[in-house]
Amino acid sequence: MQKQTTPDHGPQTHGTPRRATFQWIALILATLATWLVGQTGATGTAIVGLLAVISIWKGSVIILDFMALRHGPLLWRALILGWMALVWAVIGIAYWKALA
Amino acid sequence: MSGVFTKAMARNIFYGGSVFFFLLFLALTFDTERELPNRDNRAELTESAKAGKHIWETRNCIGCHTLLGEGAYFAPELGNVYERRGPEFIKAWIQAQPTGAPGRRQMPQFHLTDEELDELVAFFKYTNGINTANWPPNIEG
Amino acid sequence: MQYKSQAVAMPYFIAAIGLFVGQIIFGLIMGLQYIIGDFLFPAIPFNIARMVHTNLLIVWLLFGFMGAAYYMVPEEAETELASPKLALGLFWIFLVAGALTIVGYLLVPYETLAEMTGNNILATMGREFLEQPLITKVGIVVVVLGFLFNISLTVLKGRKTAVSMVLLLGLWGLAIFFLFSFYNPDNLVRDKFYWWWVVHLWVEGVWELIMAALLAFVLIKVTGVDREVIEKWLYVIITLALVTGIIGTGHHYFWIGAPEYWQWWGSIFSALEPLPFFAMTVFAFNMVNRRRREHPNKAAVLWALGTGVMAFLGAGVWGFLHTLAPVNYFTHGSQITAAHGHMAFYGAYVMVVLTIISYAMPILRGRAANPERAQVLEMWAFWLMTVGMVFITLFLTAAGILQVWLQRVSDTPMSYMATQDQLMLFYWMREWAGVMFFVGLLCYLVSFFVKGGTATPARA
Amino acid sequence: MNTTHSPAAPQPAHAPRLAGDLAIWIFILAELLAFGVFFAAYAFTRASNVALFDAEQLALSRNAGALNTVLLLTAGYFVVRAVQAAEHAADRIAGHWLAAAIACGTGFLAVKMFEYAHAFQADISLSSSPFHMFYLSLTFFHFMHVILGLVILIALWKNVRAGRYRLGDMNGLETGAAYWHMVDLVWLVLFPLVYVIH
Repeated sequence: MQKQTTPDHGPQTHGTPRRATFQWIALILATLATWLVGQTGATGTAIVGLLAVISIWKGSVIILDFMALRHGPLLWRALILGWMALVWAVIGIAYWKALA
Repeated sequence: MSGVFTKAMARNIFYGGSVFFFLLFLALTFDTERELPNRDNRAELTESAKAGKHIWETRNCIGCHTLLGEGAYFAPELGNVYERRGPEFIKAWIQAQPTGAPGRRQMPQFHLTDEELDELVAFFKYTNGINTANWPPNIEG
Repeated sequence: MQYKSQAVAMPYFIAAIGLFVGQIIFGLIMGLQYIIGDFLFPAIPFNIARMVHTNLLIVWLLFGFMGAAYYMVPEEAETELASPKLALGLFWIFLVAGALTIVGYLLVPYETLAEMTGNNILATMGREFLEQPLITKVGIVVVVLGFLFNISLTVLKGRKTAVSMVLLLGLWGLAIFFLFSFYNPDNLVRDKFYWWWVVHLWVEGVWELIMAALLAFVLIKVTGVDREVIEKWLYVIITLALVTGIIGTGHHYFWIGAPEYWQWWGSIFSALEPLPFFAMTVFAFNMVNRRRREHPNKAAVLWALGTGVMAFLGAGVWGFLHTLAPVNYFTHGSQITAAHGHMAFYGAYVMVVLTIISYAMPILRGRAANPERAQVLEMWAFWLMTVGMVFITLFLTAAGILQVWLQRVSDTPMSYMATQDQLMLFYWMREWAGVMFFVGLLCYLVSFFVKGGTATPARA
Repeated sequence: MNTTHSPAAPQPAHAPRLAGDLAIWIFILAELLAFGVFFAAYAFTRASNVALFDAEQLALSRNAGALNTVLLLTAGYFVVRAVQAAEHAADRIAGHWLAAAIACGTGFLAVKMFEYAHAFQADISLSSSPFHMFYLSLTFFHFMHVILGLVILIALWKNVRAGRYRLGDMNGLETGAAYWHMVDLVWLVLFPLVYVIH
């Protein structure tokens, strides 16, 4: 087997420390928002929608930047983002069914 | 597509993943063993029922019947036969075999003693009391 | 043949095929007993015929696996087998022990056989597929340990390839999980729980490693695709197999008294069990499409591709059909189970053993491939057996759907026996499909004796 | 299917590149599928037991859940910093980042253990109710993933300190990092779904 090496790539694949730090802070703030919603005990379609959006946004940061799929092949970016969207779509349908 | 795919990594993932899921399986098994006393009707697992299980095994009953749905599919389910037929019918039925009706499925004659018949019935009484999550869907098995 | 000691595989393959024929004959007998209930009664009651049918299957597949290992390992390790004599000795022990056991089933009442063979010391008999007398079980352990010793030593002294490591792991797993056949608690729930550690962890666990290794070996040989590529996909596929298959054991724990969370765990993971089989099919076709040589043994290539497709259909699709707990609640222990069992065993394990036999037998007989006419006949055998099995499966599935409908779903359920009377048409059709399968098997046997002028000379 | 590159044919600078071994991505996809089906099963079971699920969910500690989210996200961030440092050949610093990530992951396990201890005292088990079945199954399945992730991070930490990874030869590090981020990603669905949404 020939030695397999990653093709040369610029450091942009994993972004800059500065960008990562801002994203991390934003993620923590988003988590606090979810926690606050939980503390107030608020519920309803709008609240669940908000929580879903927060979760999807956080997930997309992980997927695109932490997992570096922003610079990855379209197939894999679509698969993982698609998973996130599908999971929340199904959860949404089930929640709507529970309300009915 | 751009990326790396190495045999060494595929191998590591195989070993890691297999060990991981086997450990998870063991953890669930551990919990199952903890939970079984609430479900497996061990109160009715008497000496007589144990002897009945031995008779069940040494006559290879599983070669035709199912027991809790497992076995051969040639003859009726017996996990709930105690409830379906009752003890006296079961004993009389076993003693009357084979029916000899032409063209019909035949069950061998096992020459069981009265005591052995009682033990077999005790075994069926025990299996009938196992909590099978409401299976079978109806009494016909 | 690159190594002299590979020749010990030959008797194993011959024995495997011989026992396979026996298995099918008993299958046909049972198929007829389903319709004409008293056929051959009391000489061969159904339970005895079934025991012979299933035990022969297990034993001939073991012969096939062992033969495959004896053939593959020297070539993979690039060294002679540690001890060809041991391999040959174990062959005769296993064959005689297996034959005696079958003769015992047929001639001695089962309870007498149990008494004669020490079942009162350690009761292990009378459980589905594990009906073997205690001494036979011990014999299997001894033979398999001797075999593993031989094979492992060979691998250790030679080149260690992914194919041989995976094969070895699968075979060791086979031996280790078989030990649970000696554990037979009085408590029926625990009995069944650990019984599946043999049965499920064999066929949906470690046997898949063996199967994948055999397939990978043949694909490397017949396609000429870089070993590196095939081996890394081999790892990916068996990872998927174990990731889904181990927890997938839970699909057997729905209705036997185990806690009810198994309905979730079992359903979820076994719903993913088709993945490895799908990957295997894609993999096999992909490798053949990317082949770098035209191997003269067309029949072996056909078997290899067929294994992928039929394993996916039988184990993957037919397994998925009834694996979800809400469905299984109605189909558990019906003819649908039988349908799945038949196609899965044929597609995954029968076919992979026939693949390696198809590839290796000509070489063991001193040629790279059989003459054209023999191959054509073998391909006829492939299609007759495979199509026959597809029909067996379809008719059993139809019988199963009707059975479930009449006996389980209906508001006024029919009794088991009354339901059976309604299924006779399907049982007849199944029997005829079985005859078709048997004709295919006969073609297969004949194909070994067809001579022709154009045999391809062996390369090595 | 083969993705081997000939070194003689360099990629253009911005060609898409999958960070981590293809084998781990296939594994990640399989894991995500399993979790995804599990989430769906939870959501639909809840739909037919709403009152029970809502009542028993209320007994969970959202504080512990949120704290664990913060710990996992922070660990994920540290892993990113470690990869970035390794890209610049700053092995010692990369090692520190990884050590910090391991500490956060361990913190997650500790918080979870407190939660479990509390649950077991309240006689909560896999068989005590459908909600508890899902709560324990999902979190325990994830818990084991965190443990595996930590084992991987520890292996990476040792390799980083040994100077194993360089720009252009980052496969091992990126592969392990991708797995850790998957564990993180799953929790981002699990936390709102099981602890908050009612």
